[in-house]
Amino acid sequence: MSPGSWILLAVLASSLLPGLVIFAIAERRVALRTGLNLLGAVSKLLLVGWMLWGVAHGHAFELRLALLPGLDFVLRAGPLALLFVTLSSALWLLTTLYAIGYLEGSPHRSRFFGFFSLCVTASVGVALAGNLLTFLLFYELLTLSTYPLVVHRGTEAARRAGQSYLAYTLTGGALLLAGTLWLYSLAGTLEFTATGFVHGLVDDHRGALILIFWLLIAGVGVKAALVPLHGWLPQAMVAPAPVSALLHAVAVVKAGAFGIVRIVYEVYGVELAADLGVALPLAALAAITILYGSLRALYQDDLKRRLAFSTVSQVSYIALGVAIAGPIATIGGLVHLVHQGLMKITLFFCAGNLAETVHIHRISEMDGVGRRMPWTMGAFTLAAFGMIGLPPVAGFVSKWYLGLGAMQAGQDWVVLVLAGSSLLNAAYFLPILHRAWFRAPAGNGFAPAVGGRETGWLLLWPPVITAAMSLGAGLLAFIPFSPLEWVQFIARQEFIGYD
Amino acid sequence: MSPVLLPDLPWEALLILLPLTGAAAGALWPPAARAIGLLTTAGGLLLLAGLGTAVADAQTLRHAVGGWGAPLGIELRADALSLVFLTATALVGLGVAVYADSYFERSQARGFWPLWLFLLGALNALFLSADLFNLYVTLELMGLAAVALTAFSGGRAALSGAMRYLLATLLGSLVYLLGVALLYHATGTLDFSLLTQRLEAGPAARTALGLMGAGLALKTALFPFHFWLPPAHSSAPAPVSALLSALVVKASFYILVRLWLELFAPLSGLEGAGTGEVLGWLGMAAILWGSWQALRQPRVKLLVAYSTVAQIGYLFLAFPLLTAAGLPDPAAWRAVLWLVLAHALAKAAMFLAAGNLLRFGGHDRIPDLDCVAQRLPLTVAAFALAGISIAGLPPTGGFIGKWLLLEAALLQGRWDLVAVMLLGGLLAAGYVFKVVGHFFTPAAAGHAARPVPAAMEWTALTLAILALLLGLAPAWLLPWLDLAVGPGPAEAVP
Amino acid sequence: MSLLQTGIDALLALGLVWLAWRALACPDLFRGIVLFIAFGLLMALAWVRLEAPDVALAEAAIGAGLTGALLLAALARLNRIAPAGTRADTREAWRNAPALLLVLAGAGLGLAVLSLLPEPAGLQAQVAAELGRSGVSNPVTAVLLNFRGYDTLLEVLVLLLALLAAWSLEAEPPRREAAPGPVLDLLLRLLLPVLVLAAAYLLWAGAHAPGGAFQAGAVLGAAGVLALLAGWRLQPHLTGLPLRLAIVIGPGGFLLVAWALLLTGRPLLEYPPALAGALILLIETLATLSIAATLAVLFQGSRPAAEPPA
Amino acid sequence: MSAAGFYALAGVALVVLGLYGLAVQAHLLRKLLAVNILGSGVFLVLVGLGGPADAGPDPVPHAMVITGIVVAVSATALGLVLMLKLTTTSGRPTLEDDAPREGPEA
Repeated sequence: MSPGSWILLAVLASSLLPGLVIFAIAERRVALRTGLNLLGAVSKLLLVGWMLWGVAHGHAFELRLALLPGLDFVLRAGPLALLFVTLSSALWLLTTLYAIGYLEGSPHRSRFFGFFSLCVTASVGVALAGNLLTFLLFYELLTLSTYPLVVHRGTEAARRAGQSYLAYTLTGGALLLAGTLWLYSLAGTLEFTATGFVHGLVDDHRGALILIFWLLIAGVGVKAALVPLHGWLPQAMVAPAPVSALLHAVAVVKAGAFGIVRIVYEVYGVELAADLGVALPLAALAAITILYGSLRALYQDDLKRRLAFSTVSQVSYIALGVAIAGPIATIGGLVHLVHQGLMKITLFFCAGNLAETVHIHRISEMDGVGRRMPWTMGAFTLAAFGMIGLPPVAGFVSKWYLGLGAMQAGQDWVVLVLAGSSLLNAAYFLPILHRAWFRAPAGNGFAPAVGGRETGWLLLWPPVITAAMSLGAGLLAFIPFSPLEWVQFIARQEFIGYD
Repeated sequence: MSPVLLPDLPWEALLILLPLTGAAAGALWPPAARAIGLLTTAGGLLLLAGLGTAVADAQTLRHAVGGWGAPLGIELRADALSLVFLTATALVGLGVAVYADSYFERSQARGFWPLWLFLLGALNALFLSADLFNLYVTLELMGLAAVALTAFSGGRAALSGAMRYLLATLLGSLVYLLGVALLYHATGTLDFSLLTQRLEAGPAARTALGLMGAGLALKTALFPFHFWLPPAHSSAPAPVSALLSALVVKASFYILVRLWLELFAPLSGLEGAGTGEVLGWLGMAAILWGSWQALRQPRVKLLVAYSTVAQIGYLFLAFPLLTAAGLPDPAAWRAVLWLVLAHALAKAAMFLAAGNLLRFGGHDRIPDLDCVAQRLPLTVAAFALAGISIAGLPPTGGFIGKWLLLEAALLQGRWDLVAVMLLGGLLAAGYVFKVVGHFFTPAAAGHAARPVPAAMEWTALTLAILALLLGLAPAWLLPWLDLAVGPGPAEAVP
Repeated sequence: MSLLQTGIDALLALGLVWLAWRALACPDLFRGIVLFIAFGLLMALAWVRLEAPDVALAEAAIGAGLTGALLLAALARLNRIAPAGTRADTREAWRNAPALLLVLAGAGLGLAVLSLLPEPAGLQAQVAAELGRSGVSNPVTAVLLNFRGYDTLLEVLVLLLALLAAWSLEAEPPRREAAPGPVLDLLLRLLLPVLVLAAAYLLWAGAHAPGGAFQAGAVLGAAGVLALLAGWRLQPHLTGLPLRLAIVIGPGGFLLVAWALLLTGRPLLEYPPALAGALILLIETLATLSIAATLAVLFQGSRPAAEPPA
Repeated sequence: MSAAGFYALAGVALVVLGLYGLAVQAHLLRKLLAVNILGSGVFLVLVGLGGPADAGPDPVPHAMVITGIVVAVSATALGLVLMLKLTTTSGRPTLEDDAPREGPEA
């Protein structure tokens, strides 16, 4: 165990231990539970901050425990891992606050927050995994710890959504397992390295490598909701709003997208992926997903379903950026991992607020809601602009780099996809904004605000903060430690010679 | 551990004598049966620790019963392989004993303890025996104890299941004995080691091993000989179901493994490939058929019982995996032993959890489980954790076992085995989560609920957690298994 | 070997198969059981022909005698529970499918047996060499109680287990049969001492001649069965601990001997040569008692009436 | 063929008969008879194969058969008790052939 490796365990423990303790806490001990939650979330953020500082200054954090003969359990904090860890940890804190407000007075909160913490532990593990086996362990753990949250409401619809979630993700897990084992039997190692570890096999096992690539991509593609593996995501909308935030922004979908990044860059390496001829089909698949998701979103009246299909579309930007395989596009894809998280979590928080405060679930019921809930709808509007890609919100930065990168790599068609997608984004977001701000409320109007506030503080602040962060990530994209700067730092590692 | 801490005692003999003496004492004086039962079961764990230390020093211990030695006398043998099965027996046995203490009413408990101690003694004796006929006697002792325990609750389903079980187990033992008869007359010995030296290929040896294999496969409930298992395992009282699924089917499997590794494979070399292939196909069929049936069951205990049919299939997937020299592949067998341990712990936990559900709601119909996630959280956690291990999902013992077996199959290019294992894992996840899903939902009709004693919840959970911890400790445990499956495992990496 | 002897053996072998076939195939269950008992007696003859007198005694007493008694008693009870169930010639649906398969398997088995016949291996020499140290001169008893005494320990435990299992099921409430006539009673009073003497002789003789604990226990058990048939019952004060003691003392004594030997630092069940004969006799005596008690109680089919509810 | 050979072969025949009876007879008493006959067949093979040889009969199989006979009577006794109890609860001395049905555990 190298010095400093304890911090990797501490980062995991900061959510794992509170989670396990919370299971045992009686339902009514709200203060204790809340305290534990916040203690865990804040200490995780502090630990992550420390690691960010260390990694930026050239330190390496690695933890290695013997698991199987020749295969270790490896945690490693590199720049790429920290990108995802930071996103998850920061959003976890906000989501926890939001969930405390959202679930106030509802039953089974100990169970909820327990699994919530496990989920975050698993997604941080996914980020920190130093080899494919460790990745697989946490990836499956993520599936299992999310399931109780999806079925949390205990309704028949929730049960079915849970069934469908597991059917998709566990099948994906099995494919990932098959690919991992096959790769291991060929390569004898599963260790992520900056330029991939399978170069040596390309002469003898070209066909196998291609097949393994698709097995692995199918495995992580389920969580990343690549078409046609996306079916579980819209169904999972029956879960409470904080869970949706978790699925779409903090953990699950992101873990899938992050897996694609790991596989393309650190298992195969971008050059080999291009050489094997798998990068272009992946890019095409991502492009199809982008357009398909947007098209489907267009026809959803249920707000959360529309947002879900929007996620299907937006997450594939990451895959697209990665698959284009040029440094600039990579920056666009990776930075979108963060940007999409910030913007989508804002949207889901707002949707939750609408449902919780004025009982609106459908877009057709949203007429005039902007006046009743100006802050909420303000945040929503900002995030929607970001999704469409309007400057100066963060989404613009992602799309700019994606487009630029695609042209640099000679893939001009991507620009068309981006443009089409932006149009579609506008087509399904702008009508919502129009209804909310410019139409009069139907019938008797909305339930009146209590105490002069549009909703509880714990429900209001998280979306406002994440909206502000989305804006900040766009406006201040070039200051140190901004997502964009950090991603460029990563790109310098993944692409030798990129500066 | 140093030998200073543990004196040099005849651990093998004590492991056998202690529970059997306890059984006789319990029969003689029923009011003391409970105390004797609990103490004896717990004492077994200590004796096992002693035996483990001794085996760690000497690798293989032999104990000539009566002082005669083979071939005239019977020999006991303790090595890493027997230790794996003995460990599963001791751990599961202790958990089930504590559970049973709360499960049975006082009047029933007096009958239970001697029968359980007979079963425990028979299992220990079986895992320590190196003599083919002695194995027959231990098989019968174990079988009759298991049948008696199955019928114990006395319901119609239990009686019918027990009767079917009795006939199957008697048939299996007798067919095994017929094989023993042939082997004895072919070689003039019943001792495993001597047989290894003396047995020569020929129609008699082949027939004998075929008969023994068939008899044991019947007792292990290998597809298509599994017909007796679901009725018996699903209708027995929960602690008994746990014992039957976790341990009793493993006992006959243990003998099969011994026969295969020590007699059959060395004897026939590559010729054995055909037999191994057949067993592998049956194993695959068991996985698919058992899982599919489990998925269709309307009741928790039946579902868990069919899951056992499927899980037994995994144990047979090592038979077709041979090294280049035509010998059994140590890497595959290591994986199978791992699965034996993981399945014993997880399946026991599942049956105990199912027993809690049954006690709580008075039924175990899956769609009518009523919000038990809220009411019996420990039981639900036990069932889910154990189920995750059964489905081979990380981070559990079941996952490690499946990984090792998949790895062995892949290195030999056996894609059929790989595909069936992956599919079986998915089906297993399907039937486990079919139950788990209903833990959260309210039932259509409310009904009375009986309290479940804490000991029953905690024993189930403890066993499930042990199955989980098994997934975190492979580096520590694998050397033992390597010792059990013979000369160094095939290098995992080419 | 003379032609006559060969003829007898062939006839006996055929007779066995024919009786077994009839026992399984005849429509009436009662006849089936009677034929099975006849089959057991013929088996005993076969054992004699195979120079296995110890087995012949065990077969006659246990295999044919007591098993037959158990079967008949069960049939009688079955008649009371489900009168229709005893005559029906019930068969599984797939009656003829496995026949051909079985014949083929049997043929294969027969070939394997034939391949071994010319020069079967055995342990005669080793047994003969060590017989002097075994404490008895009957080689079968030496094997049963000394060379493979461990098997026998487990075997008496199996018998105890069967009884405990039967008790745990409480087949039916004990029931007063009509008292049999005085003739049977008188007959029993005459026969009982003879049977007890016979058992004692078999037990004693086992050391050097055919006989031993199982045969003796079976004969004594048969005496118990006759007593039960004659309507004799244990005094209520004897049905509790005393009866349990009688049942457990065989395996229990065997186990105690095993513990005692272990405590002296010997391997499991290694008798000191000087004490071997005495220990074997002790074990056999206790086993005889328990076997007799167990078989008689199993015949009665339920826990003796006065047993306090456990 | 020696006399012992007849018995060994008769043993094989008894095994086959026992198997057949166990398979096709539905009545449990019959099934128990079949198991006993199967056992007797196995015992005959065990001793018959040893046969009277020059060195005299081999006592080890004899001891094994005596053990086997005692085990058989124990198993038969348990089987009969089970059969009676089952008949008391179900009214029929047979096993239901259909798959186990839904129903509460007693």
